[in-house]
Amino acid sequence: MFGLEKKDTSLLLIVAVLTMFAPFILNPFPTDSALAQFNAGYPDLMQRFVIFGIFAIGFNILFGLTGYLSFGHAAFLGVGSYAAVWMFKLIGMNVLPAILLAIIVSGLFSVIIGYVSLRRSGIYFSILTLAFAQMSFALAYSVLTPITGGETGLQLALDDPRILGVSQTAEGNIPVPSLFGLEMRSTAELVVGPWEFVFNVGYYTSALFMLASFYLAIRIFRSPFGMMLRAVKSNQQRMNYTGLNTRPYTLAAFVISGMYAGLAGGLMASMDPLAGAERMQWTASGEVVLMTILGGAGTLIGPVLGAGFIKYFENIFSKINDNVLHGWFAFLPDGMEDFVVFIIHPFIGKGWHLTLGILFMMVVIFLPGGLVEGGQRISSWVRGRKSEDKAKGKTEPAE
Amino acid sequence: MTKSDVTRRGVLKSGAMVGAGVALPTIFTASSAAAYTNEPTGSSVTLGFNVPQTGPYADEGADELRAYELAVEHLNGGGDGGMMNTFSSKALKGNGILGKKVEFVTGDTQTKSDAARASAKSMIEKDGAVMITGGSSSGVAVAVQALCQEAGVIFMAGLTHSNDTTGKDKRANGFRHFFNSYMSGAALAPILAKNYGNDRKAYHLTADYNWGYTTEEAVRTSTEAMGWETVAAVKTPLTATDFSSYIAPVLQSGADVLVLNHYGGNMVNSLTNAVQFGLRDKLVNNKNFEIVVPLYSRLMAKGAGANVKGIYGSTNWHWSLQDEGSKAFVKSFGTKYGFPPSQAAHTCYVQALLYADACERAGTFNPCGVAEALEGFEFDGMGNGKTLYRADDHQCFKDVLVVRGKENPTSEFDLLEIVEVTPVSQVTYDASIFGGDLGTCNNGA
Amino acid sequence: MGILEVKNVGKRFGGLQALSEVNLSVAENSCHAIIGPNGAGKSTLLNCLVGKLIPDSGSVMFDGQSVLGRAPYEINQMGISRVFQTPEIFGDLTVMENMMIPIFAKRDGAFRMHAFETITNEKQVVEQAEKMLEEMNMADKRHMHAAAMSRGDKRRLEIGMCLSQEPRLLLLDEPTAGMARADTNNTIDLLKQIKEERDITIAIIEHDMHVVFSLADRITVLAQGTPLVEDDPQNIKGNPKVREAYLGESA
Amino acid sequence: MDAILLQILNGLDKGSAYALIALGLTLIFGTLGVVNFAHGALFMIGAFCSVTLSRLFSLSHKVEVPGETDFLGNPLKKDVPYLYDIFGESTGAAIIDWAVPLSILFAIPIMLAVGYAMERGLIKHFYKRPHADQILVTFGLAIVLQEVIKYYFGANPIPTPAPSAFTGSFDFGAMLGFDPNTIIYPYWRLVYFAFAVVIIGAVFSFLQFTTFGMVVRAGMADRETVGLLGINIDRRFTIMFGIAAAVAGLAGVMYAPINSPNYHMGMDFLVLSFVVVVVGGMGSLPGAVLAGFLLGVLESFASMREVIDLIPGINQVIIYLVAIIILLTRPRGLMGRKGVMED
Repeated sequence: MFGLEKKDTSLLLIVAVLTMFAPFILNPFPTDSALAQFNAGYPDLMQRFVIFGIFAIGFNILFGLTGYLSFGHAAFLGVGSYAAVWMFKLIGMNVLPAILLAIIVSGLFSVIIGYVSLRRSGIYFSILTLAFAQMSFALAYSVLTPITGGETGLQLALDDPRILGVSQTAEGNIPVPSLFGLEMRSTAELVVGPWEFVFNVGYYTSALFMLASFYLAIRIFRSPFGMMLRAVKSNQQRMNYTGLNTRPYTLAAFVISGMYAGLAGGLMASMDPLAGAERMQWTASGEVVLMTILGGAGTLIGPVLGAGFIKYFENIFSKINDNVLHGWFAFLPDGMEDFVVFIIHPFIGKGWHLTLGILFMMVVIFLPGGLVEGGQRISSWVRGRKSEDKAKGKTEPAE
Repeated sequence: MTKSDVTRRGVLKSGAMVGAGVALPTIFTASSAAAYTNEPTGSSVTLGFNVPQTGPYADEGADELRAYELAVEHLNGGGDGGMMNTFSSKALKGNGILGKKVEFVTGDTQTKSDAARASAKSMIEKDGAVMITGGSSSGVAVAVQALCQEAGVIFMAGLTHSNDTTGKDKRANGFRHFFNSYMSGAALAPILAKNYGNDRKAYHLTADYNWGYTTEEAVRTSTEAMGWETVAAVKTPLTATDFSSYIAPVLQSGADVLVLNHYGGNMVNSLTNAVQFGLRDKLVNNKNFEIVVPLYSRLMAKGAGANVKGIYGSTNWHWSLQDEGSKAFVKSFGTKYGFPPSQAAHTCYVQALLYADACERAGTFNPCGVAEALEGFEFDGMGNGKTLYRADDHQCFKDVLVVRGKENPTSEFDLLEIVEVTPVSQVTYDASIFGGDLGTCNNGA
Repeated sequence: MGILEVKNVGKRFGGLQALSEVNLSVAENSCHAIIGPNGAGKSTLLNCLVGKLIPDSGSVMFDGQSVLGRAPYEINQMGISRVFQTPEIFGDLTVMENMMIPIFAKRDGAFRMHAFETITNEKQVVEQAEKMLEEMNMADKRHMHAAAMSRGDKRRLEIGMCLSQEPRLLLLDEPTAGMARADTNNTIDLLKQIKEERDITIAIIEHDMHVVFSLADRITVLAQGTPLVEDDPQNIKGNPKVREAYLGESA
Repeated sequence: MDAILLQILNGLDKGSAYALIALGLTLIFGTLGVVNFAHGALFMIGAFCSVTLSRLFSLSHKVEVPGETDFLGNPLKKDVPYLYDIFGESTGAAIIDWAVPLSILFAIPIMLAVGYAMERGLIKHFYKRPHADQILVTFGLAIVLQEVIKYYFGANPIPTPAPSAFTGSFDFGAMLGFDPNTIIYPYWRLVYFAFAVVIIGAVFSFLQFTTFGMVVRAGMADRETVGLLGINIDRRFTIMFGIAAAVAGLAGVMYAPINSPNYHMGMDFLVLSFVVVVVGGMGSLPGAVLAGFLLGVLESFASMREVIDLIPGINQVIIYLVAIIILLTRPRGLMGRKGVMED
C-alpha cells in the first residue's frame, strides 16, 4: 500500500492509529484518580509530541542517514516560525500559506547554511552549524528585533494588516490561526465515566502533517537516494571512487531536514502564534539531537519515540514533586519514606534535567541504537527464551 | 462507548452525568456550554503559578513560588493572614475565593518564552487553571500575557520591568503590579541629581534586548532632563559573561557615571567587572566616579556580593519597609521560611491577593468581570502605599523605592537600604506614550 | 596509442620529488603492472590517475581526454574504477546494497534525487546486481552486512562493485596485500577470469611478484619516482637493473 | 592608540581563559582522540572548588548579638566562622580572604581525581567509538555535572571575591606615558593572565622536556607506533586526561573572582572554547593557545563602541564569524595537522 513494502505499511498504519487515537492512549487515567497527573492527552502537549516528532524525523534524515551531526538545526525551526508568524501578520490567519512559507523560507535558509557548512565534515561541520545557529540566535535576540520581536518574540498585534483577513475580530480580539475557518484551538471533549478525552483541531492538523512527513521519510529511507545517504555515512571515499558526488547528496539531505524543521516551526506558530528567539538557541538544537539519539538514530520510528519521550519528561515528569512522592511511598514506615523521598528528590520535578542527562548517557553507552534497539533487544530476548536453542546472530540493522 | 457523552469540560464538572443523552454533541466549536474558559464548577478553583524553576532565574522563581504558596494558605484561611489583614479591601474572608477552596498548579517557564507558553497552556488545558501568574522576565511576561488573552484567562504578571508589558504589548486580560523602566528612570533621576550633581556625564551599558532598550531610554531621558549628558550607550550581548572589554573604555570616554542597564546574571557580572576595574575609586572631572544599576533585586545583589555597596538603584519593594502591610507580609513569610521575602515574592503574593479580591468583588471568576473589578481599582495596605490599577493600561501606580547597596550589611539578606520612597505622582505618566492597544477582554467563550 | 597515456608527470611533496618524468602507456585490453620497491612512487602515481592528487607537471590522458583537475567521481564516470589496497566498501550496508550503488552511479550519473522511488522497484538494477553477485559467488551473502565479511570476501565484493560499472580501465592497488596465500590465489584466479571474459583494461600496482607474473601482459618498474624499465614479464624477470632496484629492499 | 592597546590587554585576559580551556581540550583530543564536550563542566567544577573552599573556611556557628534584632524582631544571631575560633580573628579573616588562591592547592587533587575517574569510568570505553558518540556522551555528562552543581549550589551566581590585596586596578597607561585613567587594568586580571601564562608554559615544558612528555607527544603524532614500541601509552594518556582536567579546573578556580561562578558557566564557555580549538586546529597545542588569545583580542575589538556603531551586532557574532571564515579558508584551522578529524 502507498508504494510501501508490507513491513513499512504496517509501521505507518501503526503510527497512524496511534496518532489518531492519541487522545485516548495518552489519557489512560480517570481524571479524579491520583495518577491523573500522568495524563498527557491535552492539546498543547499532544501538539508538541507530533510537531517535535516532525522535527526529529527531519533531523534524522540528515544525522541518521548521512551521519552529519548538526548542532544548529533549531535555527531552521526558528526561521520557519518567524516566517509563519509574519504570514499571520501580513496575509491572514489561514495556516496553510503560513506553513508553506515556513517550509520555503527555512529551505532557502538551509541551502545557504548547508552549502557553506557541508564543505567540511566531522566535528568541523558540527561547529560550523553551531556557529551559524548561534549567530542567528544572537542576532534575532538583539539587532534583528524589528523582524523577530527580540526577547519577547514575534507576536501578533491588533493593528497588523492581515490583507486577506481581518485585523481584529468583531469582539476586538486578535483572530486565531485557522484552517479555512476551522480554528486550531477548537476542542471537543468526550466523557466516558470518570475518563475525559480531548480532541483538538490543531492536534489533528499537526498529526496529519506528521503522518505525511513520516510517510515521506519512509519513502526516502527506502529510496535509492536514501541508500546513497547511508553510503555517505558508511564510506565517502568509496562514494567518490564510485562516480558519486557526495556534496549534492548531503546538501539535499540537509535541505530536506531543514524543511522538515521549517514545517515543524510553521506548525508550532500555527498552534501558538508567537515565535521566540530561544527556539533557535544551540541548546534547542541539542534537544533534537537528544530526541533522535534517545529514540534511535537512523531508525524510522526512533526519532518520533524520542521526541515523545523528552516532551513527556519535560511536561509531565517535571511536575512530580515531593508531595506526590510522599503519596507514593506512604506505605513505607515513616523514616524509610522520608529516606526514599530524599534519595529520589534530586531526580524528579525540577531535577528532570539531571535524570534526562543520566538517561541520555546510559543510552549512548549501552544502547547506541536508542529505545528502538532496547525494544529489539527485549523482543529478541523474549523470543530467545521461547526458542532457546536458536543461536543469536548479529543484531539486524534497526529499521 | 455506550455510556459516553460529548460535552464541554465545564458541564462535566458540574453536572457529571446529568447531561447524558441530553447534550447534543457540540464537536469542534469553541466552548459554547461553559460561560468562560475553565469556569470552576466544583468546590475548588485552580490557579496556575508559572515561574522559572530551572535556568538562571530558578532561585527567583523559587521565591515567587514560596510567596504563592503563602498567599494560597492565607486565602484559604490558614496562617496569620499576612497582608489580608492590612489590605484596604475587605472582600476576602479567608474561605478561599467566592467560597471555593484555592488550589494551585505550577509550571516551569525556564525563562524562555516558548517554554513559558507551553507550561501556561498545559496548566490551562490540562489542569483547568482559571488564572496564570508569575514569571521573572519581560519576554516571558509578554509572551504569556498574549497567550492568556487568546485563551481567555486572566494573567497577573510577576516580575517584569519592561515598559512593553503594559505599553506596546499590553493586553486586556493582563495586569501588572510590578513597576517599570519608565518609573525607575523617573524615580532615580532626582536622587542621582541630588547626590551626584546636575552636570554628570553618563556612560550606558545596555543589555541588547527589549528590556535593556526601554530601561536605557527611560534612564537617559530622565537624567538628561536633569542636566546630565549621555556620553555613550553601548549594547552588550545577552550571552556575554565577561564585560571587561565594555567597561575598560568607560574612563577614556570622559564619563563619570556608569549606568548598567543589566539584570540577572548580566548585572552580577558587569557590576563585578566594573568594581574590579576600580572604577569607583577613580576621580574623573574632579568628581568621584559612580555606578548606577536602574533595576535592583536583592537576589541578584547577593550574587554580586560586596560589589553593590553604595550603588544606587530602584526596586519595587523591600522587606525593610516599615508600613503595616510590609511588616505583616515579612512576618508571615519570615516565620514560614526563615528569611525575608524578595521583591519578586512580594509582587507575586500581592498579585495573587489582588486577583482573589477582584473575584470576590466581581462575584465571578469570569475574566471579563475580574478585569473590570481590577480596572481603576484603588487600594492600600499592600506594602507600596496607595496604589492604583490604572484602567488604561492595567499598570499599577504606586510609590517607587530608590535604594542603595548597604555599606555594612548585618546579614546576607540585608544588602540594600532604602534611600527614598519616590511618591507615585512623580512616576506617573500618560498611558498613551508607549502605544499599544489593550483590545477587549476575552473570556474564551 | 594506449587507453591511458601518462606523459612527463612530476609531483613534489615539499623537499621530496615523489615522481619525475613518468611516462606510461597502457594498451587497451591489456593487463599492465606497475611494480617497484616501497617509496618508488607507485601510490603517488595511482593517486594522480584517479584525481586524488594533481601532478605538478605533465599530462594524464584517458581515452583521449585529460583527467587532470577532475574530481575522483568525475574520473570514475569517465570509466576508471579503482580497487583499494584495503577494501573500501560500504561496511554498514548489506552486500546487495553495496553492489547496487555502483550500478545506480553508472545509470544515473554523479547525483540524482531519486528520493521517491523504492529500491526494490528498480528491477533492472536489482537484476544486474544479483547477476554480479552470482558471478562473484556471493549471492548467498546478499543480506549480510558488508563489514561482517572476511577480508577475501570484501576484496571480492569490491572488485565486483567496480566491475558492475563496466569500467574501461580497472585500477588495482596491491589487491592481495596482507592476504593469506589461499585468498591471494583466489584473487589471482578471479582477476584472470575477469581478464579473459571481459573487454577490460587492467592496471595493477603490486608488490607480490607471484601476482604480477601470473597476470601482467606488460610491466613497468618504478624506482625513486621514475620508470626504470618497461617490458614484457619474461624480460623483466631477467633484467639486472630490476634485481638491483629490488635487492636493496627485499628479494 | 591607547584604546587599541587597552582592548589588546583586555583581549589577552579573556583569551587566557579560552586558551587554558582550549589547551586542555586539545590535550585530550590530541592524546586520546576524544572530543570532550564535558570540558566546560570541568572548568565549572574548578570554579566551584573555589566556592566550596571559601564556604568551608566560612563554616560558622551562631553567636547572639546582644541588643540587636533581626528582621522578625528576634534577637540577632551573627555567624562567627570556626576559623576565627581556631586562629583568632585577624588570621582567620586573612585565611578566608585568601580562599581563592588557596583553592589552587585544594583543586589540584580534586581535578586530577575527577579527570582520572572520568577517563577510567567513561571515556576509556569511547576510544573506538565514533566522534559523534564521544560528543554525545560527554554532552550528557556535562548536563549531569551542571545539574548536580545546581542542586547543591543553586542557580544564582555566587560571589567569590579575590583577596583584598588584589582588588582595584592599576594605571597601566600612566606607566607608558598616556593620560591617566586611559588604560587601567584590574590587579586580579593581571594575576589571571600571569597565571595562565605560567600554566601554559608549564604544560609545554612538561611535554617538551620530560620523558613522559616526549612519549605523549610521540603518541599524539602516531599512536599506533608508540603502542608497538611496548610503551604503556594508555596509562600515560590517563594521566594526561587528569592533567587536562586540572588545567581546566585551575582556569576555573582563578576565574571565580572575575565572574561569580554559576552552574551554567561551563556551557557558556564550552561552545566558545570549541570554536577556539577548531580555529586553532584540532590537535595543535600551540594552535589552541594562539587561537585563544587571538579570539579574545578580536572579541574585545568587536565590542568597542566605534566598531559596534559601524557594524551593529558585530560583538554578538564576531567569534562565530571568524570561525566560519577560518574554517572555510584554512580547513585545518590556523595550525592544524593534516588528516585530523576529517571524517
